[in-house]
Amino acid sequence: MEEKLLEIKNLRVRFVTERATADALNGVNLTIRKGESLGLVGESGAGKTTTALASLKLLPRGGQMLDGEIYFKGKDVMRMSKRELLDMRGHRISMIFQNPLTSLNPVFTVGEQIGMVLRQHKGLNKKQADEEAMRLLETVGIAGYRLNDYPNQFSGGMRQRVGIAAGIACNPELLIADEPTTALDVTIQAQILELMKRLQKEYSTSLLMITHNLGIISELCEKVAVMYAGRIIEYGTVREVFSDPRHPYTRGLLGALPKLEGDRDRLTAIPGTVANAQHLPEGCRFHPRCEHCTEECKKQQPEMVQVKEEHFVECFRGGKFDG
Amino acid sequence: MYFRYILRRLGQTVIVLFFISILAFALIRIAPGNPARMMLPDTATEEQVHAKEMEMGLDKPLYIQYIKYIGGVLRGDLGTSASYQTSVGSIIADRFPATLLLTAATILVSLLISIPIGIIAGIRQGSMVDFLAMLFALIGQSMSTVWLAVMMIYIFSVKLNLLPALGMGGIKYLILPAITLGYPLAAQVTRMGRSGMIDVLREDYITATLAKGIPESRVYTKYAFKNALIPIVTVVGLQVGYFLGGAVVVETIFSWSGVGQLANQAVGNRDYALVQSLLLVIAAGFALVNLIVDLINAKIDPRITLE
Amino acid sequence: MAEKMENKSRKPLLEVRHLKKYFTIPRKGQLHAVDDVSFQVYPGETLGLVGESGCGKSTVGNVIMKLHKRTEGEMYLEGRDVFASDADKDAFCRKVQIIFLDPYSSLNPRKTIKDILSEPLLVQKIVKKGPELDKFLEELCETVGLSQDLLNHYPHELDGGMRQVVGIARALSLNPSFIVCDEPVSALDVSVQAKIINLLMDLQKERNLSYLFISHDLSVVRHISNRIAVMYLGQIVEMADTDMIFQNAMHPYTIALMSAVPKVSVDKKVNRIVLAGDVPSPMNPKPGCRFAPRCWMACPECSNKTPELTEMEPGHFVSCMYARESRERAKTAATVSVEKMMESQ
Amino acid sequence: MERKLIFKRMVKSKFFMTGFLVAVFVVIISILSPLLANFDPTANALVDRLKSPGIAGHILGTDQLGRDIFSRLLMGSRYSLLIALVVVSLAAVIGTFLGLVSGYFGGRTDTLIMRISEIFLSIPQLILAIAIMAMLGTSVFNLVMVLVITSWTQYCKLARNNVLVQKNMDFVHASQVMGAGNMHIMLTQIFPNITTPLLITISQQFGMIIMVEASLSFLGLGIQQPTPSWGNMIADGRTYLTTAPWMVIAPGVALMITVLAFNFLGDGLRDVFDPKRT
Repeated sequence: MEEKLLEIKNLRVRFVTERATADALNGVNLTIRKGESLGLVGESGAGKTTTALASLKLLPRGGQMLDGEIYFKGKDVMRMSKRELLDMRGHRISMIFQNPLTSLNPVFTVGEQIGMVLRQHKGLNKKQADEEAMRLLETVGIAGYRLNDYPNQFSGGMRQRVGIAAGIACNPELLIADEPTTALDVTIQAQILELMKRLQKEYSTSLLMITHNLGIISELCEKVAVMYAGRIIEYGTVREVFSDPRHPYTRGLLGALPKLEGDRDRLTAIPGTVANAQHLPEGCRFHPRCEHCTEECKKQQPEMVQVKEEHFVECFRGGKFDG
Repeated sequence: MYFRYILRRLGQTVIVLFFISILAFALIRIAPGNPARMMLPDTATEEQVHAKEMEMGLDKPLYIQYIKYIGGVLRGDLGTSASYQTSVGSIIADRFPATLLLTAATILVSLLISIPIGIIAGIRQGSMVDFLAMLFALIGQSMSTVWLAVMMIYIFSVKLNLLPALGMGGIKYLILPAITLGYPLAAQVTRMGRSGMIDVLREDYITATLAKGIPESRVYTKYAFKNALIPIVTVVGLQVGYFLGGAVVVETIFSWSGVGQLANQAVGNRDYALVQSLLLVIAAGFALVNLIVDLINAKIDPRITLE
Repeated sequence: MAEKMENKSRKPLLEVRHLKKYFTIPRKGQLHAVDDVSFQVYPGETLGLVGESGCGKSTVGNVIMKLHKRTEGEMYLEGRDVFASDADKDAFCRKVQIIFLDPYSSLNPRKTIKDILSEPLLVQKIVKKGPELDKFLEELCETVGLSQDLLNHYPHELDGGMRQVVGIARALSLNPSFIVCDEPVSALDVSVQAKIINLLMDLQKERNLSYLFISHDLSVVRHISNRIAVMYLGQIVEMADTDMIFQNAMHPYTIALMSAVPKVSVDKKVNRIVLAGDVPSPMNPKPGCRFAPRCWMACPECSNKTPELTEMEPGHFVSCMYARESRERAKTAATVSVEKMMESQ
Repeated sequence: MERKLIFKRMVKSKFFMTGFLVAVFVVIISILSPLLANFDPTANALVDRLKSPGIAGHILGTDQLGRDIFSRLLMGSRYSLLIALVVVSLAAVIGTFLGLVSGYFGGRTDTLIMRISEIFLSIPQLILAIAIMAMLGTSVFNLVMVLVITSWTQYCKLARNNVLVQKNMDFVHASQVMGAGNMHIMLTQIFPNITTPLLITISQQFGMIIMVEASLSFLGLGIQQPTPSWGNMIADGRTYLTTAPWMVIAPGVALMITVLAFNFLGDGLRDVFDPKRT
């Protein structure tokens, strides 16, 4: 087994707002090892982004960490000194955001936005940072002379490339990509995915890919973790999970997806609606929507069980359903 | 890009000035009574009135009258003041430096005070500092210039005898009028700085900057600050309108012999030629300030020139 | 699911001929959002309109709904000219309706669900306020599976899927025969999306509805459509029966688009054609094939000659001069290099 | 937004509650002023001139003509509030209507209305008001007209900006495709969605108009003597600042409290209805 890079233990996060209290994360356990690429998949509100932001100790206003531990290379993130924290952010772990239109500051040049990371973490001066930023732009397929252009002069796809360039600037050990292609068109998404595949090879960075798109996971990742209502409910290699999904939710998700090949059977929609973080059900959070629900499911939170060597599922029945 | 924007903005300013001149022109003509008589002292004889009518071309169509008027304005001929019996242009030119000194000094000082207060209040949203800053701003917004001016004199001149109440002179004379004039502006800027900062700090790109490991202090002072400056600059442009109006009251009360005091005197003396020209000059000054404000904003925010 | 239709023998419900919509952008020129688009939709059929953002697919829907004025072109509903000066506008409203992309902005936040659903009935004076209206709404709710308790709620109290059901109910309230579905599931999560797709397909069967299903999602379009039209920069580049287009795509853009979609498969091998650059804007387009600048099999000729939409096999229209070679050449087409990416800027 | 939440925020907002309660108080006082005033506000009594507060039943003293300041203050409040009410109502109706039309129809109508409002916005409000009042002469009618002319642009701009956002919302499109008329859409679909920002602006403009009216009256261009107004009372008192400061302090405090109340109210409303607040 490779060294553990990021380890999240029993993470619980609550958002308290005027309107309501929402339990975004309810005991997340997740480990990413060196060189691994892990896909974190789930529908909106499942807690994917919150998990990522919590790992960087960047929870938005109103977010409280109720419980749990986060370790980066064995160090407790919550107890890091200010310097260690700054060194982790952007240098050891970097993050690419979902919406390239809002995640770049419109009043600074792209050169500045890539350069700021280099100046902060690599101690480069302005000129060196510019040169390096230019090289990074070219790596992601943008002509270097556009260094002094502003984000608004780029299309969405190119802005996301800028985001990626800033993300890989310090050759981080872990790259967190939060739905990096969701806001983009299919052909542009393909460009970004190909770019990320190439960078994965060149930089040997570990990857945490957050997405709701199962196709992207199956292209980019080796491992996958499925999230529902603030918990990881299934975890394993992509091959295992996608070919033999065990959790009723994962099964539902795969069945609900219209396909590009094969027959066009009626989609199997998951009954009910996505669990509301403000009023989470007791016991297994999926039980109101599960067709295999038993009395036990309604009362108790199931534990993660191993079903195969690299396949875990959080279900009392271990994903064994007859008929 | 920026150059083209300057040109476009200059063009717009010229159009605005054109409309203002029409308004100033129309003002004399919509007023009840004979426009020519209005431009002259009350003592004017029938012959003088008749001569003035000819000079203004009142027997000709309106557009010819306007062309005559605007031609005069462009040549620097604003007419003759009825009460001062000299050219309006020279009277205004005499008074102008005093107003420039007062307004420039006031704007500068109130910005230097209010921008930091607003920004800090925005960063510390919900704290005591924020509450006090908001209170400062709301009271400032609600201070009638008239009342504030008289109160300033009452407290600092009459009661405490610290500062001179009336007239012009050294910096001592500047303090009371400047505070009176500057407080409402500072109040608005404080509010805008606060809400601007709050909005900016909610943006994704700020989270992204923090995720890059940039220290919070630098994120606030360098990155978020520039974004927050945009609404601040805009509000300064808008507030200068109220500000110039306030100058009339403040200059009158503090006997500051600037353009504002002149305007009040002109109204009192029924010196319509002077009123008309003052309207034109003050509005032109306002247009100029707005031009400068927009050019500054375009320098801060590249989106303005790119679109 | 989608049985093949014998289109030839039937009359189209809606026919669009040479539709053009240009927007004049000050200081920049003409934006050719829709540039000569023609198609027919038959009773009970779904025509999928697929393409990337800016290709004009939503504009087509908006022009059909008369939310935009057409620049040129004709449109016939049941053989009658819709744009004719004596056309019955109310009759058109009752026959043709639309479901919108965003279930949040499509429902007025200040109105209750009941207000929202009764508005079309009251505007069209189909029923008056009172018990008659209540009965009407009751039936409507039943049709789409909406709990009647929700009638007195406000939109913000409903989740995205439920709101979209309200949007569908509103479109159905006038009992139309043709519905433009403008990306109705794009803003929804997968599990909810499936529910809405199933609902749309069930309603179609029950009421013999025709859909123009606009979407950027190939797999959704494939699932729901009988026929598919692929749009690029304001034009239809390929149109055919769903199975035909998925098995035998001929336009190089369609081929690239299909290969671009990440597939859920255990097999990691992807033979993908990556298009360089971004979708250009349809501002003052140059003559020649619009796809040529990004095309992986473009020849110099392509930028001079404008290809026509031609029938390559029965019911399969393609607008490419090299359509017959495209599949063969796709097998050897390489992924674009970084250098080419930069050139294309 | 949820009604419950709005109510909760209203009660919790210090600014809103203070503003609301004080504003209601001021309005009630001014309505009841004929009953509360213990002297004729315009009657001269030179024997009683410049009496300090509390003497001979003059709660707030008398002015240079021996008129009772408390009574004048109350009557002045009627003028200030009534003028502000009329001006704000007229300007809000005219401005909002023009803004709605301008934003909804766009094109030439929009250009025309926007050009006109730009001219008015390009001249400082008080300066324009002074110029017009000087030309037309002083009367309450002229005063109201001038204040409307110089303030309708606020509502016009606000309504137009909001309409531009609203009219591209799909619920407006939905009304259009079901054959609803433009008036129906403007009034029943769009207007209800702009009432909140309108309410905030109205409440802030209320304070603003009271201040502008005071400034004009102070300069002798607003309410004319002997009719009392807070502005001309301050103007009167200015010369007696050293001997009879109450002449200025009483109307000044009244003015400040009233304006402050409406600004608090407006600001509180903004806070209460802030959609971005979590």
